[in-house]
Amino acid sequence: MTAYFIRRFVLIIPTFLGVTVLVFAITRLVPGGPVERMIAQAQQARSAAGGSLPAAGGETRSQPLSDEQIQSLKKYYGFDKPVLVSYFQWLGKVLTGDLGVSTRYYDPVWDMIRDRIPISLLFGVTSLFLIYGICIPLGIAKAVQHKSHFDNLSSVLVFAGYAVPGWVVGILLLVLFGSVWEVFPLGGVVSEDFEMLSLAAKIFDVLRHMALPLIAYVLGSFAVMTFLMKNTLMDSLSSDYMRTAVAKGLSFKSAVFRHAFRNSLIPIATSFGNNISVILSGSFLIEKVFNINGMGLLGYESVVERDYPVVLGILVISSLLFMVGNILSDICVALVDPRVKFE
Amino acid sequence: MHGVLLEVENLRMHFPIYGGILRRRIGSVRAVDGVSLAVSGGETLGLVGESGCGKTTLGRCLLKLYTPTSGTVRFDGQDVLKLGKGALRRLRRQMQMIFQDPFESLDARFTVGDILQEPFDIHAIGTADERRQRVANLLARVGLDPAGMTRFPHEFSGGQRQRIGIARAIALAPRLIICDEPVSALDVSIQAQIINLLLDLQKEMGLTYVFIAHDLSVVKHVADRIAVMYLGKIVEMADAESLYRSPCHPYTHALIAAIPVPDPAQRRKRVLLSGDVASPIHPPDGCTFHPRCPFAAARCRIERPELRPAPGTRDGHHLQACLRAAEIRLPALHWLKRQNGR
Amino acid sequence: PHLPSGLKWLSNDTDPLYAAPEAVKGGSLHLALLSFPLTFRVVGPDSNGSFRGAILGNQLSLIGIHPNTEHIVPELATHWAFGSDKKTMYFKLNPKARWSDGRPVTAGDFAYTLEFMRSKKIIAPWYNDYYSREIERVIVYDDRTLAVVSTKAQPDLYLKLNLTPTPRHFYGRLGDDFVRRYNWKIVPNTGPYRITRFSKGRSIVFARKKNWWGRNLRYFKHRFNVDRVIFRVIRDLNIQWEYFKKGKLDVFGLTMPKYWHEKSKTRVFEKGYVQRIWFFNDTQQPAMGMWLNQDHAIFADRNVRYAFAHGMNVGKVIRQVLHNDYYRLENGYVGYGAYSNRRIRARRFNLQKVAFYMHKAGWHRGPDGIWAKNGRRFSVVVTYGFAGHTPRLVVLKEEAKKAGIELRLEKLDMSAAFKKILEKKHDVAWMGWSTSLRPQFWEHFHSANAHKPQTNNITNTDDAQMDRLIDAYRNSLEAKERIVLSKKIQDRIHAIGAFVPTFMVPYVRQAFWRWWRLPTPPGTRHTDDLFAPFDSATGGLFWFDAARYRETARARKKHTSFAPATIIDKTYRREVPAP
Amino acid sequence: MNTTAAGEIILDIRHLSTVFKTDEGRLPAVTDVSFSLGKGRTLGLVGESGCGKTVTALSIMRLLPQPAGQIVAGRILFDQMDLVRLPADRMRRVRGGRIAMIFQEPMTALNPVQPIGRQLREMFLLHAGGLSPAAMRRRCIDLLQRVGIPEAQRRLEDYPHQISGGMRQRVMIAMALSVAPEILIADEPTTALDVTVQAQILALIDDLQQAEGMSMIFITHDLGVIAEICDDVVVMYAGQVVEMASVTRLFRTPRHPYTQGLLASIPRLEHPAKSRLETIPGMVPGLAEMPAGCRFINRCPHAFLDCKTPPPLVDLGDGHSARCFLYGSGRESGA
Amino acid sequence: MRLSPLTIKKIRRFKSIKRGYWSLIIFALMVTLSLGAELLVNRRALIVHYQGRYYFPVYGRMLPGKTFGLDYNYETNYRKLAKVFASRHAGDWVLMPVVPYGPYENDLKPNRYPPFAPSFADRHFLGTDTIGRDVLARLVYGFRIAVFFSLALLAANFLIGVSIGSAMGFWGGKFDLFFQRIIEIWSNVPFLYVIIIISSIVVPNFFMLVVIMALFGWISITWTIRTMAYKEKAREYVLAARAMGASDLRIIFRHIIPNTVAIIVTFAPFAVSSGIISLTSLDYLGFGLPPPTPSWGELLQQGWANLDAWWIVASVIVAMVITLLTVTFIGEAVREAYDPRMHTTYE
Ligand SMILES: Nc1ncnc2c1ncn2[C@@H]1O[C@H](COP(=O)(O)OP(=O)(O)OP(=O)(O)O)[C@@H](O)[C@H]1O
Ligand SMILES: Nc1ncnc2c1ncn2[C@@H]1O[C@H](COP(=O)(O)OP(=O)(O)OP(=O)(O)O)[C@@H](O)[C@H]1O
Ligand SMILES: [Mg+2]
Ligand SMILES: [Mg+2]
Repeated sequence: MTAYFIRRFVLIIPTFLGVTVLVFAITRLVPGGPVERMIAQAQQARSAAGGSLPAAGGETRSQPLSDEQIQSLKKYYGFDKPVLVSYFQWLGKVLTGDLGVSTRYYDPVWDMIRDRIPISLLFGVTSLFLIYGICIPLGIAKAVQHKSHFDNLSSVLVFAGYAVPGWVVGILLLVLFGSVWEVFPLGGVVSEDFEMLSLAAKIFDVLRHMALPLIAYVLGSFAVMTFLMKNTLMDSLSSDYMRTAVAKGLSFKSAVFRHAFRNSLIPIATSFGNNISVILSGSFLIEKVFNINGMGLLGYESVVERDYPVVLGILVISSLLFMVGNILSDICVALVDPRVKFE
Repeated sequence: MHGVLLEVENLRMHFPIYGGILRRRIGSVRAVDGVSLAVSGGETLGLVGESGCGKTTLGRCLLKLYTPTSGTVRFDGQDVLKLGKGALRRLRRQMQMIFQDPFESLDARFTVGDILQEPFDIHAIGTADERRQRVANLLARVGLDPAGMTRFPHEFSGGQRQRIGIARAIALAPRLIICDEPVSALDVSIQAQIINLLLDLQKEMGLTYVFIAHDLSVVKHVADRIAVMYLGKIVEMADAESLYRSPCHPYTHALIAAIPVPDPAQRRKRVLLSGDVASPIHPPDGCTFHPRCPFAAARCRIERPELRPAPGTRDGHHLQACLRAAEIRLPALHWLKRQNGR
Repeated sequence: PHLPSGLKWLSNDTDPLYAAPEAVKGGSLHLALLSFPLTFRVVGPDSNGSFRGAILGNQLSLIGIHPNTEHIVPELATHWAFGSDKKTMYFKLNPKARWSDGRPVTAGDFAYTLEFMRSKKIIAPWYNDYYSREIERVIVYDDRTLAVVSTKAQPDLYLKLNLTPTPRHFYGRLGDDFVRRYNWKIVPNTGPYRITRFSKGRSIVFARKKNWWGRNLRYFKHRFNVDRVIFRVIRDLNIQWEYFKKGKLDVFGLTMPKYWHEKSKTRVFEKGYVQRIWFFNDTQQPAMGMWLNQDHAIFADRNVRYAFAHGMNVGKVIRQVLHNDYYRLENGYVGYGAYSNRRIRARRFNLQKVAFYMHKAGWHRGPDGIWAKNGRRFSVVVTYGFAGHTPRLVVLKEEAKKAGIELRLEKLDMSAAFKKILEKKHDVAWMGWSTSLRPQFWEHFHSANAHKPQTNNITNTDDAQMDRLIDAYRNSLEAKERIVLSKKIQDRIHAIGAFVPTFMVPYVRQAFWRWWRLPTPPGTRHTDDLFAPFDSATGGLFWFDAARYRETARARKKHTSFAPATIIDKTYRREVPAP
Repeated sequence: MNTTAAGEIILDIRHLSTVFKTDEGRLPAVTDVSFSLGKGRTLGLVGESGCGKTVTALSIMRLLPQPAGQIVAGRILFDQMDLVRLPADRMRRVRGGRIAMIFQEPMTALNPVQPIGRQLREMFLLHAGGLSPAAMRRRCIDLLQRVGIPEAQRRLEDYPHQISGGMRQRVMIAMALSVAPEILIADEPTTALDVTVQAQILALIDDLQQAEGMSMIFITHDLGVIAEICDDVVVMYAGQVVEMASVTRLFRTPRHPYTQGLLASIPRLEHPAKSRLETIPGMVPGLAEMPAGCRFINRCPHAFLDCKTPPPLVDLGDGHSARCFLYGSGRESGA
Repeated sequence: MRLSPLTIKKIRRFKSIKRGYWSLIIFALMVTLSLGAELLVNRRALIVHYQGRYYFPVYGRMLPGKTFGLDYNYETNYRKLAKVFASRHAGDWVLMPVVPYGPYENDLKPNRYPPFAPSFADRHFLGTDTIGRDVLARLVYGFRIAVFFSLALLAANFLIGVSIGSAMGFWGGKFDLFFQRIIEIWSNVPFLYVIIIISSIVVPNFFMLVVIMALFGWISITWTIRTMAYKEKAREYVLAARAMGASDLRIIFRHIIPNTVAIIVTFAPFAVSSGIISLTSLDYLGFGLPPPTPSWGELLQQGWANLDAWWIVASVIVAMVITLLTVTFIGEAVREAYDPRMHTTYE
């Protein structure tokens, strides 16, 4: 089993290389990188509505850049070498822990990512708590009362939440609660005057800001988790060992909690490892709607703005997390379920 | 009886076990570990043994559904294992199989007609009309209403489904059928019907059977000769009658002794084996049966027994693989008492 | 070096003032940014964002341009003189001028600007090039006196030679890490505000300098009144609007008809807490329109180009989508004062004319109603890069169908669109060029820039007569002659018909909370943002009225209201023909 | 049914009917089953697969899977209580403590994620309150040793998947016997096991029952097993009891055509090889399409017109009765 | 071939789940109606009766105004034509569809500016968007595109998934290992990023978008099919087929794929809904189908930017909720029908 996990960890390497080579190549082959952006900048017009007084210096955008200048720009951004060469240069830096520098903010990529981690973590962890905290009891209740009115009604609700994408729900919530009724703030994570608040007020402030986006985040996950819990518990309930337990003289309720419940947590435990990467990556659509500076938004913006070092940096982190998360899942399963043997 | 139809020599099927960091082969399941036997045309060879001893694996190796690790299988003089794809497929018209599980072995998505027609489709036999006609005949042959052609397997009971399985096996008029526990999933009353059917078919079509089972009374009933397997090896092989009458190997003896006798007057104290069948991954050294053998001696732990003629026999009609066969005296079997008592 | 003798030193303390003498200091102005700036640098990669204006607004240059008279006014220099070679200008610096770190501004800082801008380390090839090609050198006579020399004799010399100082003491020797190192550095400046606090991705705070050296200069008096300017990042315009309505932002642009006409019909306006202003200016209009690629066979024929222009129902877009409050751009060079050719009228939507020109070109209407000739249909791709323009194009597209022209819209990412257009791979480019104080023709219409990628002649205009006119315009130093040529060139552009002008917006509309006050008139001829806090020419005219603030706060609490107010100021409005 | 030869009756089942509500409708899995278990005796319940043996046992234990399985009629008398109507909490004390059950599938009847020691200990927690942990552990080890598990101490920590099928069944037996129940219901405890292991288990059960003096209901479809360990036999067919008698009588003089057919169709070692076996033609009707009269009618060699009406259980004396019109004609018996 | 009774049983079970059954009916109705959308929502008239002749302009060539004696050469404005006919009293008439607007058509009015609120008089039942296009028309055509997009995507994904998945499961070994790696790598590629990058440099058309999305969508289905195939392969009926001499291909195509395809049914509704969501999200972000393609994402974007024109947001959100909810309920019911859970409790 140890060998299995070691092998899994070793296998991260080729996958990681594969993924990064692929994305690296895409970023290289697709136009619109920093060099193109510089060229465009050198000539950009203000095409949005409204005119403007020309800058006092009276500079005009006239001649575009010469080839030589473009070459030197390419050199500056490291685009002058063949893809593979610069890939290995990049990889070499990544291996020493250097994710490079954003081509737009000129900040170290790692710093930018690190800045976002607390927020993503805050949302990720709370939504995780919410999801598990609600789905497990709900799943149990639904399994035990299968096909009751309660079960049907909660299914409809949970599936309704699943059907409509979170960001659309987010928009709706923001419109209703933020704009029309003004019960919740219009996004962001804290108020402007956050620094001046007392601790209790600070906590309250953060909670108020988190309420709507959290709903948008978790609504879609309820269905999957609840049904995972419900279905596995139902399988456990109909299994022979439950009958054995009741035959021993346990009441049904205690049999559920002492025998069925723990078995049913296994698939839930499996999902736990996976969630590690989900926690951090968030959902950029929701973050965009609620103006939350999380990892999702960072990723999205850097893609839209072609800030490839950041894109690759996020990719490095998220794919590593994803793969490690998968392995952790397996370890979780192995820990919880004595039957599982990985070979 | 005709000459030897099927000849197996030193057949081994080791399923590899991979492990370690590089997923190298770290061991193997010795499901079949050096089996040699021969089946003559028209006879029935019974194959018994406890769960996991390699019966099914052996059966599948005979048809090259598994590719054995080593050894030869000769069918009617041809080396089955060396045949190319095309030749193998042609050969399979002559060798068929009936499976243990009548639920599992029929594709639930096909109608019975389609299932039975498949052999003809595969081997491109006859026109569409002819094929349908043949299917109807087959159904009638195994005692089912040909109208059932358009129905689906799960609309039939277990016994009926097993009949369908048999019909499929005889569709191409094979010479050899390997029956892998064809009746173990069935109730006693149905079991008898199927056994009768198999016996009838054998008589009419001159079939040769390799009949795998764990119910010794069934095997005894259908087989001419019986091979007893233990952990991938044959420990005893003899004519049915002489095997049951005078088993030489302690394991065979225990197996026979363990058969519950449907007669309350015959209650007796049984000879019990201790422990369970060992794992084929790490078979015990020496005689693989020694940990459970009440007669095991020191050398049983070291020496590997070979299959050889039983004490007092010569011609190879009764082979056994107990090192101490000549020394030990196995208790008398209760059924013999009863039989003698009649 | 010695100053040449006989210099005629000039200054200007007679032009009219445009700030309000009753303005008082105080208050904070809350503004929103759609995205956090990528850098605080003003040169080098990504320095060209919209926030650059805020930083540049606090970097004064030698002289300013009076926004109403367009005369030269003092900034860092108190006096200036023109050299006889028509290439040199001499300046005397204001001895009070100080950097924000307290160091005096010296002539050396201007010399350093040249050194700085020419340095390869700043990764700004365009600037490297410009400051080498256009400016020859800076001569330092003493700490307070300098001359700037252009590479060639030029009309409107002062526009080019008006340098901004760069603090040598701050930068010192530039290294290879310039871009990174100075990305978020707050560089000492000479203007009224400086950045005091920022939090990346969230906000930037500018504070007014105490005892700013320039506070008593004639044209700066009573300006730059607020104590703090707080920029907050709110990524969505709609959310900004919500913030504004809650009073968390002070100003909101209402130029877009939707906001002016509909969105502002809300409580805060109706109760008079928020006021609206529609202020007409008279400044250069970007050449916004459709640029037809003459290298593509379909537009090689002038008749087809004319027909295309007549097939674009710009008027309908203005009248029925843009609430009739955009204006038809008649030609690419509107708002350049005497340099603009006012006689030109853009071609109006006219189905008869379309038919006339198309028949003339030998085309026929196909079965689907689209013009066709020799098996090819009049179907062209319109390439553009700004999603906000889709509605306009969609209406044009539907209307063009009536004229038998099929437009296929191709919305690309901004830089991808630009790349495609510069590579001249477009049929029709939908874009506008930015403006400068004088019209620029060579880049856009001279054959030297046609038929090759990466030049701005995106219509591939290749016309001998045009080349002659442009060359003459470029070589002339005489303003009068240049004006005549400029008009001729514009006529020629119209005759070629490869540019279909569309819209212009000669005004600014804004909403603001009523405690903000503006002078009368509220802005200048060149004002494009009445609440621009920094710009040395037009910025910082408004002020915070504390009494009104308290009054409004009370009213909001008690839900009482004031008379709603919408100010429409037409001081600088020019009459324009119907779209 | 009347008392059997040997004295006191400990469990008396009267007219038990159990149905399953399924998609296909109400399936009468057990119809009008009556029999009684004498104290200290072993009652064998035989019949083909699906004839209702397990359902009968589960009905006794009130362990029918809930919304689907319902006892619709009958009484189950045990110690002056009617188990059918006993409140759930009192029933709980009967289960495990006084009536214990061993299930068909040793593979799945144990909780796969708990060590077997813990599952054993639960019995003591439930039925022998007040034992110290150490005492409980000792008793667990003791139990395991009694059912013949070597190195019992070490095995306590093992999980079910780590031990063989035979061992698992032994653990189940240990569990059932831990608090000395009055009745043990063994539902085909050896069907899933190998012949040699089956022999071990049967011997074990037999020994234990002798030692403890328990009464036992032993369910199987293997007549050989019945013959080996039972005192009385109840033969079921399609949800009904078709015949019951003491084991010797049943094997010597089976009366119901089904029992007769069943006994005849078993291949016996003493049969000559390859002889045709006796068979019962046809097959068991599905629960949904039960014939209105005798349920064996479609397979019975003696079927006659009367069989179109439901036959009564006819008492043939000496505790032997059969549900067949061939014997007697009245409808008097059965109740 | 007749339906297997197992299938019939599943269908019966499905029907018994009311929520899913009705959802299926509603959804099927919506799809069918959207197929004939031209007859319900169109700027072109259904029938024109002019000078004794009948015209059916809905399908077919554009009819210029001259056809009906009007003075223009471009496509007839049938709404106006109806008015003209009515005022002439010459016995000519025009029959318009229920919603007499096309999805691209700007219905602009002098001195009033879009978006226009819902109006029965104008037959803008859900109002217009910011450039005067009928919201209902755009919803309907947008729905049609989204649904067929999802179906095309589904087909593409299943085609790839089934072929690769069954091959992996069936042949196993090196082939399987190789593809496992590929899949692992591929599933780590942030596909949304890639799609955004691609679609910002080229304007993707319908099929390109399907291809791009399919490039990343095949993975989960491939995994499932692989596992299924792997299991099926070891089943005895496959061995039986092989024992009869069936070739590998025959086994894959006759046995394994038909057996795995069954699970496609349980996947399909969820795949459809995720297809719709993906397209809407991409359109919302501006990386989907090019304007002026009618699209829900674009409407949502507009609605979001014009919250006071509540009918836009409200219409799209309601339409989305109804569609996705029905699809999800269908999916839920199909799952339930295929895999009914045994519900067991004890007293
Ligand atoms: N494909 C396989 N891969 C690895 N091991 C296998 C495989 N098939 C069978 N085995 C192992 O080989 C051994 C023999 O199995 P086989 O199925 O032949 O036994 P059997 O005698 O038929 O048992 P049963 O009576 O339970 O059917 C068992 O230990 C089994 O686990
Ligand atoms: N949970 C259930 N739901 C529906 N029907 C059931 C259920 N359990 C049992 N049955 C039905 O009740 C009948 C009797 O089943 P039971 O399990 O008692 O048979 P059995 O005699 O124990 O058979 P076996 O020898 O196979 O164990 C069968 O027809 C079965 O289909
Ligand atoms: Mg087997
Ligand atoms: Mg049972």
